Amino acid sequence: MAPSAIAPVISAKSLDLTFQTADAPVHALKDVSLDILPGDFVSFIGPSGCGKTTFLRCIAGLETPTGGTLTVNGMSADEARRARAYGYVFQAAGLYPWRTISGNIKLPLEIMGYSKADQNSRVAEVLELVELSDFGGKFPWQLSGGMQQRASIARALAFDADILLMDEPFGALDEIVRDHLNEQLLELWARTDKTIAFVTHSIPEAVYLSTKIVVMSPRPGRITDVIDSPLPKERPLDIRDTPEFIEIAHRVREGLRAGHADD
Amino acid sequence: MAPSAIAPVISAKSLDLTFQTADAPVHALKDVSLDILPGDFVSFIGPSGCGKTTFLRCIAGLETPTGGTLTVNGMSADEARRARAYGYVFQAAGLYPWRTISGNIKLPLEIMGYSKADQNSRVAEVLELVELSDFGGKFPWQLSGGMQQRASIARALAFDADILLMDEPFGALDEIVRDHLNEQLLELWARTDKTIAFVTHSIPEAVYLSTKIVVMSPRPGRITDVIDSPLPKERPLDIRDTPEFIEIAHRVREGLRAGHADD
Amino acid sequence: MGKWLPVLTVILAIFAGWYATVPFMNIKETLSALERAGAVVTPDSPIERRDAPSFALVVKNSFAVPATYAQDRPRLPAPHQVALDLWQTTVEKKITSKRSLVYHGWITLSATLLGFVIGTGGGILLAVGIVHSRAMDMSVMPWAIASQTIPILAIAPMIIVVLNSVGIQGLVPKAIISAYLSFFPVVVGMVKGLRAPDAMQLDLLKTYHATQAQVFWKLRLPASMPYLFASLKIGVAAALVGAIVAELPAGGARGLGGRMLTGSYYGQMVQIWSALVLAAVLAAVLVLLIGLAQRMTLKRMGLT
Amino acid sequence: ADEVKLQLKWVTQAQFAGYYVAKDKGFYEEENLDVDVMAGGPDIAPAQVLAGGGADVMLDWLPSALSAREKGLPIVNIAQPFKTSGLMLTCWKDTGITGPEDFKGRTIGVWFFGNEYPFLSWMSQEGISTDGGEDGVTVLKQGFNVDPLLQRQADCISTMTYNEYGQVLDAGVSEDELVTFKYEDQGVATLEDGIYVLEENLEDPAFKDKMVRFVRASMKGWKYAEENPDEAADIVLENDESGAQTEAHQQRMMREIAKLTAGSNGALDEADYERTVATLLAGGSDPVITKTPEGAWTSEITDEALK
Amino acid sequence: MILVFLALGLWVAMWLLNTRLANGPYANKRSVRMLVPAIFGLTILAVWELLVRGLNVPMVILPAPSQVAATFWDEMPTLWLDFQQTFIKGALSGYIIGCGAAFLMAILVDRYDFLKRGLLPVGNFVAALPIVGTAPILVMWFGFDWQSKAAVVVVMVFFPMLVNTVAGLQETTAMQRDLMRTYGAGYWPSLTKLRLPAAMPFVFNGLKISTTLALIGAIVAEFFGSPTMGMGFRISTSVGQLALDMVWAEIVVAALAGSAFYGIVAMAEKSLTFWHPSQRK
Ligand SMILES: Nc1ncnc2c1ncn2[C@@H]1O[C@H](COP(=O)(O)OP(=O)(O)OP(=O)(O)O)[C@@H](O)[C@H]1O
Ligand SMILES: Nc1ncnc2c1ncn2[C@@H]1O[C@H](COP(=O)(O)OP(=O)(O)OP(=O)(O)O)[C@@H](O)[C@H]1O
Ligand SMILES: Cc1ncc(C[n+]2csc(CCO)c2C)c(N)n1
Ligand SMILES: [Mg+2]
Ligand SMILES: [Mg+2]
Repeated sequence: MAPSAIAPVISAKSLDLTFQTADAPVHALKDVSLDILPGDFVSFIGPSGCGKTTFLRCIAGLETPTGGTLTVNGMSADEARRARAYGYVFQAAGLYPWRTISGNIKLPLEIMGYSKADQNSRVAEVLELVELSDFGGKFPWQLSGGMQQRASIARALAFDADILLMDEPFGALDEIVRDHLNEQLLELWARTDKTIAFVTHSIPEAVYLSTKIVVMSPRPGRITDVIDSPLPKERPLDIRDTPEFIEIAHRVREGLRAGHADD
Repeated sequence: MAPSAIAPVISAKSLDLTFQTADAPVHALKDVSLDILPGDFVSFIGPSGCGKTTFLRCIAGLETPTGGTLTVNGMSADEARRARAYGYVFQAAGLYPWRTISGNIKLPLEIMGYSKADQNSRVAEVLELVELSDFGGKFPWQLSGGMQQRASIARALAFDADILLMDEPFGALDEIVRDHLNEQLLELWARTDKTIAFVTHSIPEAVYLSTKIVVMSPRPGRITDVIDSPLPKERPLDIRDTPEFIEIAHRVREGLRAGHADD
Repeated sequence: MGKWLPVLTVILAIFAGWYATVPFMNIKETLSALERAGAVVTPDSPIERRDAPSFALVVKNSFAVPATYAQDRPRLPAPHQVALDLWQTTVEKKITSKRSLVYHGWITLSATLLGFVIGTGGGILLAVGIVHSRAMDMSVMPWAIASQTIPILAIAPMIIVVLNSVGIQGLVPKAIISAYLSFFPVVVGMVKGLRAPDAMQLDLLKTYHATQAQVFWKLRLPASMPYLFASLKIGVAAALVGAIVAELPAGGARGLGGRMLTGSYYGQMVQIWSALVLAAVLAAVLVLLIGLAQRMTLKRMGLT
Repeated sequence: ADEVKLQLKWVTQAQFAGYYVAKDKGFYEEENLDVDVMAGGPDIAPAQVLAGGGADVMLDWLPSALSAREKGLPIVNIAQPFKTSGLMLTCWKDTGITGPEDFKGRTIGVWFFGNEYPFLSWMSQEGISTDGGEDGVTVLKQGFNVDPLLQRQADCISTMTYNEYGQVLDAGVSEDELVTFKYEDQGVATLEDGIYVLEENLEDPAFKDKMVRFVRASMKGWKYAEENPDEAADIVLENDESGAQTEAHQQRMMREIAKLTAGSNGALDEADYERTVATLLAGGSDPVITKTPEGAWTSEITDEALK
Repeated sequence: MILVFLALGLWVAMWLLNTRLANGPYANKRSVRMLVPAIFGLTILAVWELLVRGLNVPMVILPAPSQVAATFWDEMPTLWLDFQQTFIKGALSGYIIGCGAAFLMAILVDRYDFLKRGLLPVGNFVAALPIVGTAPILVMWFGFDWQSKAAVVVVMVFFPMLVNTVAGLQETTAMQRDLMRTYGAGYWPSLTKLRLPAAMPFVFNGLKISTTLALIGAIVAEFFGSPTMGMGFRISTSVGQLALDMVWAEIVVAALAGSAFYGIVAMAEKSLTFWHPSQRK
């Protein structure tokens, strides 16, 4: 890699993905190019069905692009997946109902062969982080939707992956809890230097969290705007009332509206 | 009824509701008193599990309060239900998968015995309203989540009920679509003079839509604040940037935060 | 109390209906017997009686009704006759006696249990294969369905003869037939169960780069538990039927199937009914036990 | 001791008393034989068991054995302990049936599973169709018991003198309510319950010797049973695994069976054989066997055994 | 012996071919989806033929498929007669009566909770009655002809169908039911517009299970008494006559008829419950 610039963690070049369905093929991604640098917090925003999830899944090696190139940590996405390069938080919590919350968080640790003692200390640590320490022994259905979502975030944080892929992790939460978790996530990100790719529907959330906002538009899914945020890394909640914030939010909203106009 | 004031459409007095569960009883509503006047647009906001849905279900006669009195259109809630006094939009779309979109919207009309011709014209009309005219013949699973939610709104609008009960109808939608539907709903409300009870998690949405905002707090669910909105009935989207709007939103946020502090 | 009232009512209604039906079912033989004993019955020709409706016979010969409940070879035995026979063949006989239904029940039960173990084991293995191999999925499933359209009673003797000729005798042939009947519901249920995890649950493990074995043990198997138990319940009942069916041609005529056969052979309807009732009780107990295991397992898994 | 596996034609009952007695009384042991008597059942075809190697010897009726032989299964009768046929038709007298000519238009229960040949041959000799209708008889595949007669679903049913006929009487029917047609009396009797082995096995001298001893001991069993019917019935009861047989029933059966075996020393009577073959060949359009069988029986074993 | 090895070789080869096809690029084509099971079935037949010939299995134990096919062809009229007697008269009428009665009963049971709590446990009990015991009784009651076979079939299919339909009628979600309540809908509208459509996948489950049960029941009941025709009659008589080729020809008829019956019901299911997740894609 060129010694001049920092090597990107995730690098997509003219990515295409077409789903073959029974009737017409669906062009989920078309000519998507994007570099994500180490320590970036990138938000993806765009109308429903524009390919946000699909793009995240490509990075995770869960979907195979039909065109273009994609590298993750310098490897192919599939190799990166095998190397357990990332933690993934799905759009829904997706906890296994037959495991307790602790058991769910332990799942990846068991699979990756962590020692028993290590497993326990890590579970305790991440439970602390998402404020569920008292609930480790409970089963998922004994928790409210928001708590489940937090558990699923803890599950993705329990093992050491430099990359965190999060697909609308806070979609099901009410505004207050959401604000709180946003703060927490920012803090975690600042502390651990992870690279985060984050899908959301909420413009304020995207602006508040990200160093880079990617606006997408559908049919076929493509990137219509990439906005670099000038906000500082330190972000109190009331930064949302500053003119810079409102200015970026406005630009994002405009980008989104343009995408919708196609319909 | 007292001739002096306008008679409330919905009137709750010290409503209590306790669920008997296997272990401890759950106090979902405690001493809830509220009058909703004809033509009111009342939003309910509050943390998850505070009893918003439960209160709406009481009004709809789907849940029986364990204490207090509740009248709807001057009758008991159950009588009002039998008299088909309201349309209800559930938190999830809940379309019947074996019926097309048109078929689903026709369902209440069939049950209430509208004529075939009337059914068809009404279906066409509400499909137009929610911008799904091209999708009447599709089955629910062939539509995106947002479209399904719009169809379920159309279903509640298809027959003539003066009261509309809506439980987080726009929860699953992205911001742009949501804005659009908010505008439409306001327009419909202004045009038809319906009385609307509306549950939401979004502070801006509550403030933007309502004539009255009811803030609730959990364990047990009770009303902590009722805010009468001074905003005019005519509301362009950019009213959200006015100081009055921000002021009310702030008050709602404070009320909510107070509720959360109990946790 | 509230739980038992409806069941008791239905059982009572069944018994009432049963008692009410007995005279009509048994009237013809009863009248013939009474006539032989010297009674005057109308009409007095057996052939006329054969062609007369039972209802008319009962009405015209109402004096014969009590006798219909005490027939030696009834077309329909009265409940108390069955109960009495059950009492005599279970409680009053030593359980090692060949005349004890407990003895025969045990013979059948042992074949059932062995067959059930073989059948479920095979069924689960087949389901695992079907879920993991597309080739197996596509080729085996249609034939598994077709296999169930083969009348087992028709090939049971052949299976027994073939196994006999390679020196396998006794419990095993019966167990194999019983397994043949019980494997299918298990295959169908387990294929459904092992496929129950949704795409997202599978994707989650993919992000961990879990092995096939890990996916199986940590996801597919636990997710299939409710399905497994549902099919085990059907499977165990099928295994019992299989064991009974296998007893017909197995020779020796031991077991509940043997009782039904010999009962039929000597026209001992009461004996058939006793064996039937015991078989049903056995099935009910087995299903109950599986239900118990189900509740315990699911509870430990936090699934209830 | 040499092992011999014997496949019976039906479930354990006095019909097979000779073999159980021989085993119980140690007659087989005296001949240095270890005999495994395997009960049959409604769906066990003894010839099939024999062909599959599951048994060394089997009991069968000659018609079904000859038919199997024509189907390509080379089985040979080596002894014939039953001299007389016990097969008969039992009819209600009040149906007005007095002779075979009255069968037309009636419903008759018949055992199948290879036991139908005597009946079919008889009917074709009488020129009566078995396809139903006015001029023929309607045939029912009779189940295991005599209920079709008792319940008048059939006008006549097949019975054995030693078993089902007794059951009809046990049900309270008196003999003068019934008319019976013994195949023996009608001149269409066929040989029942003979001892059969696979032809190829007879080429082995050791096997042959075993069979000689087996037949000798079995006949000793039969003669003992004839003389001690009640003891024989008890022995049968002890060997009954179903626990469904009763003493009275087996004792009566033993007495009737004794009448059938009485005339035989084990050797097949060639005249009876020829009569059976003639009956079967005479079967009109669809005879049971199409050509005179060759080598379907041998006297070698009985000659040796009865020396 | 050569034939035996040939059989083993053929088995391996065909299995590899099938694995190829199933994992190949055209695996989702309709033709391939039909081809794979067909290859599997033909392989079984070929292996069977080779083994029977190679090991010299006597015809009276197991006939070769070629013999069965020949008999099938020669005995077509008899097979057809038996098929009509057993399948059309016995199985089909019993199936229609049994499933129909169970369906109506299920609606009653669903309506009256008392019945549900009383009848279902007792029903489970009755469902465990083995056909071996019920068939002789029903033959005695209903005579030797197809009526008794239909009765056996009714007894066999009634409870699987009842249990499935009842489960189906309860399959609606709380929200779907609440929706009906918001319309103030009474019993009948909510039955016809909600519960019956929602029950359809379960009803079809019951109908599918019942197809094989019906056929087996009708055939097996003939073992306990029958007129001189019918598939069960022919099978048991032919075993006694050592005509195993005829036995297998009847079994082939049973398998064909059973699979076709199942297939038709499955097709009806596909077209009527197209909306259910298990039928999509
Ligand atoms: N497995 C699939 N088969 C066919 N089409 C698919 C598949 N998965 C996704 N699609 C289509 O690809 C497009 C992009 O889907 P994707 O899930 O990436 O959208 P999204 O941006 O995540 O939307 P949302 O905000 O609703 O989650 C959609 O049109 C969708 O219908
Ligand atoms: N059927 C029930 N049985 C027992 N408890 C119930 C039941 N329904 C609701 N609850 C409890 O009542 C309380 C209020 O629930 P409700 O659904 O009204 O909350 P909500 O305000 O609508 O929450 P959300 O924003 O998550 O929809 C909760 O604690 C919930 O657990
Ligand atoms: C299904 C059936 N098949 C054949 C027979 C005939 N059978 C074989 S041995 C024997 C003598 C014993 O009574 C008889 C009659 C039967 N009874 N039932
Ligand atoms: Mg998505
Ligand atoms: Mg709610």
